[in-house]
Amino acid sequence: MNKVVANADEAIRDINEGAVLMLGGFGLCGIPENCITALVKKGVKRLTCISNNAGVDDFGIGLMLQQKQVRKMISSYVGENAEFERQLLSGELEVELIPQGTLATRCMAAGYGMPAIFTPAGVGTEVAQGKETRNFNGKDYLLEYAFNADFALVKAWKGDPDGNLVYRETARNFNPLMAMAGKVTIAEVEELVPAGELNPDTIHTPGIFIHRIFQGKSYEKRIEQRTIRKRS
Amino acid sequence: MNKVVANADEAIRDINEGAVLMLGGFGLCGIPENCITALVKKGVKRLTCISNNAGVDDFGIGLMLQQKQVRKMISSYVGENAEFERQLLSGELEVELIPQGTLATRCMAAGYGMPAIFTPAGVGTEVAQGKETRNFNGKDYLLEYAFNADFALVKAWKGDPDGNLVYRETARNFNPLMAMAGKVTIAEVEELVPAGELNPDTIHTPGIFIHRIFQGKSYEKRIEQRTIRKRS
Amino acid sequence: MALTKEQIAQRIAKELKDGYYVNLGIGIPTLVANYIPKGVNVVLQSENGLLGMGPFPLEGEEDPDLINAGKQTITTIAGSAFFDSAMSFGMIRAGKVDLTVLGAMEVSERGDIANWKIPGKMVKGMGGAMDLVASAKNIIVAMMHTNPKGESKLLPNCVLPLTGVGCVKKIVSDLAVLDVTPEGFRLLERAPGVSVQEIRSKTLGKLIAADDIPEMKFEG
Amino acid sequence: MALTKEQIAQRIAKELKDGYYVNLGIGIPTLVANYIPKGVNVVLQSENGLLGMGPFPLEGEEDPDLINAGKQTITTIAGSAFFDSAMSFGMIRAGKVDLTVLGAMEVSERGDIANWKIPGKMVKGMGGAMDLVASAKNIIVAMMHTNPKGESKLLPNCVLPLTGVGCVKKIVSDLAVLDVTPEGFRLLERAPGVSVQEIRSKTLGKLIAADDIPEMKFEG
Repeated sequence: MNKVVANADEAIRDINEGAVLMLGGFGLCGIPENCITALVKKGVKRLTCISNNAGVDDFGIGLMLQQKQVRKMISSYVGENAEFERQLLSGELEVELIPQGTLATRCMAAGYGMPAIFTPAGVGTEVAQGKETRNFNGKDYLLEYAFNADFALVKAWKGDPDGNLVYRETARNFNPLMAMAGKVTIAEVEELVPAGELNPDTIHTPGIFIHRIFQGKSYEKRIEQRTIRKRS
Repeated sequence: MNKVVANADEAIRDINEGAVLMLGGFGLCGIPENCITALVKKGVKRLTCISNNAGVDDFGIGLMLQQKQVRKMISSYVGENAEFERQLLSGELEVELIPQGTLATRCMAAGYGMPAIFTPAGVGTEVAQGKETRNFNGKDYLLEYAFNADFALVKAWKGDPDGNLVYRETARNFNPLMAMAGKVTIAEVEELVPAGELNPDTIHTPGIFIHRIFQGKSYEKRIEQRTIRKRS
Repeated sequence: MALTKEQIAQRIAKELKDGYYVNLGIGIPTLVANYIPKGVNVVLQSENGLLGMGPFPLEGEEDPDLINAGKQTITTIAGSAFFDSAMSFGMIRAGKVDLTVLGAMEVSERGDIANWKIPGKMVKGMGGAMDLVASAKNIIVAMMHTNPKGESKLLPNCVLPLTGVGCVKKIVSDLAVLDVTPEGFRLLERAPGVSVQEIRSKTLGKLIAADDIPEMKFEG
Repeated sequence: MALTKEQIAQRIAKELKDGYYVNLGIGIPTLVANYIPKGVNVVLQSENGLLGMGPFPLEGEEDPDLINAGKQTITTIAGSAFFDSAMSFGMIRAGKVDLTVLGAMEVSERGDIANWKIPGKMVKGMGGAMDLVASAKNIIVAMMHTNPKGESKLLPNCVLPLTGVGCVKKIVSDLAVLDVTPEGFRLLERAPGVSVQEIRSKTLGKLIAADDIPEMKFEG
């Protein structure tokens, strides 16, 4: 089943104004660089972006923020981004902050056809405001709903024409969860391999969840905090 | 972190009368053969077994049924087992049948610290009796609780001393889910390899979920339905 | 003449569309895999944890770690993937499987299905059937129109314990192809040589039949 | 004399037990990894999807695909495993992580913690902190006892928006080690040369102190 498209432009062709997007990645690690570049080029506006972070000023989702393409961010952590801060304080940008595990699990719930999940994260805090709380075995949990996203944009290390995906190291993070959760899921990969080349035991995302796949190009894979130890 | 024990007898030493067990496997595929043999040898009784199937008369959980060690089975499908049928009809054995996806997801819920999940499986059927039904977006779902198991017994292909596990083909099935869900999880593997030999990107069950691991022996891996096609 | 089981499978195979992910139940549904039309690419999902199920293995190539939901030895195809049972039923629950084909003991005119339990007789369990029927976007039932006593299995209401409610979209029986509609069973095709009258007499649930119901055609 | 950040980390490291799975937050908690006692085997969990975090890489060996929750380049150790964010927070939620060490802006005498938001200033978000504090079996907070103005951060009630309720078990500040008990903060150890009186004066929440509070000792 061939789901290969030529490039990012073709993959995102029908992402239009007002779409709700999921974008994989943690910090700048494992983000769909090619899709973001294509979205910036297309200039589509009023997007809602569900993504753990919002990039930095000149990379990742930060590039879309610079072009004022984002109406609302749903994230767990949005530091390290001055333009983000400016738009938030000026009221141009709406932000919904949710606990990181809740974010991950609401993606998984969507992918697994579960309408809602229970988590203790945020009980007794402002995150719980307006949410249903329920006690199980003496502990309180919040009811949190599955996300509903028009498109999920994910980045994998390798993929095949069926859409089977393999991620590398901590670049996995939210990608497999969002891959399952999009109404349409677009995967960009560093290496597109022929069907049958990936070991079926080691596939992280089975192709059934993927609608379009393409081989990305010119990955920068920027490091956010280059930290090293001294040679001893 | 070395979790290696010598053998199945040592691994199951503290499984005592009345314990609630999870046993991985689908049919006879991927079942913890060595642990079952050790349980039969130990002769521990009044066990509750959560397992998708109940083995056949002379293999798998069927061996424990022959010795009348099982008080209650929680399964999705229990055909192919005459002794099982006899004990059920005579009232010696209690059986709770639940949909296969519900079984899997109640294991996952336990492993992921979620007290309950919602599933549409069984709505409008006798499975729904006495259960809470809730409507989300026009569709009814049952509230199903996470399992609570004293021990999970799982079978993997390869494992390392930290308890990291890799499964093979469809012998994966319920094993990774139950591995996460036991208060104590015991893993038997066909091949115990040194730490660092498994590729960290391809580990199915991270070691944090595993309490004891041992290299099993004399795997029979019986085939339940040998089905072949003709050479053309 | 009533269809053989092979012909039922053959007729159902015509419902497959290119790009479908399909779950085939045990029995007649499994046979559907033998009749996938040329040029139609489908991927078979086996709910025990496999996408991309291939044919049965050659003798001597059976692998005990590689079975389908009917516990039969199978093979994989290029592009297959293994996963655990939670992900398997996750993709089922999320509607990623385009078509589910399964057998039934009874179907009601509202699309209720009973196929897992006969009270008083041995209960084997529902396996994955309740999950599949509760979530599948498109369910085709492969069944005999009547039981061995000649009694209709297409009923106003199911008598046996239900597997799912209002979920069956289409039935291919040995006598007919029918859609389940808000008005009842709508007859679409007859088995070769089987009259509308015979179908009507063997359908206890409400049957809607136009004057002119075509016969099924089988090539080969 | 108040402890340095390194000394706070060093003192917390003494709480590590052999076989622990540990999650270390950003800042002082990260430094704890440098003081793991000899003979104590712990595995570090990074909530972005890694068990078995190793030290920072050597120059030239940084891998952009391999970072910790603070977005720093790291390495792995033998026996490490990668996983997705749902499994990561699954293991956290299920209590598989034995110890969580994190920083705080405020802690209340009932163990409430505030560490994610200062209203009116920039809000960066809670990241994984709310998940961690809601589920961890054992939480140690690494913090300064007072803010730069000299005001106590150990309070009867948190003033800042909460991260979690009644979850902190132990505090290691620059001045003291304290348990959070149903009766309030229980003073266990003093920083070298810091008096109980000084600690009492800098602790706004209820403080319980025996007559004889030992000083912390640091080797090396």
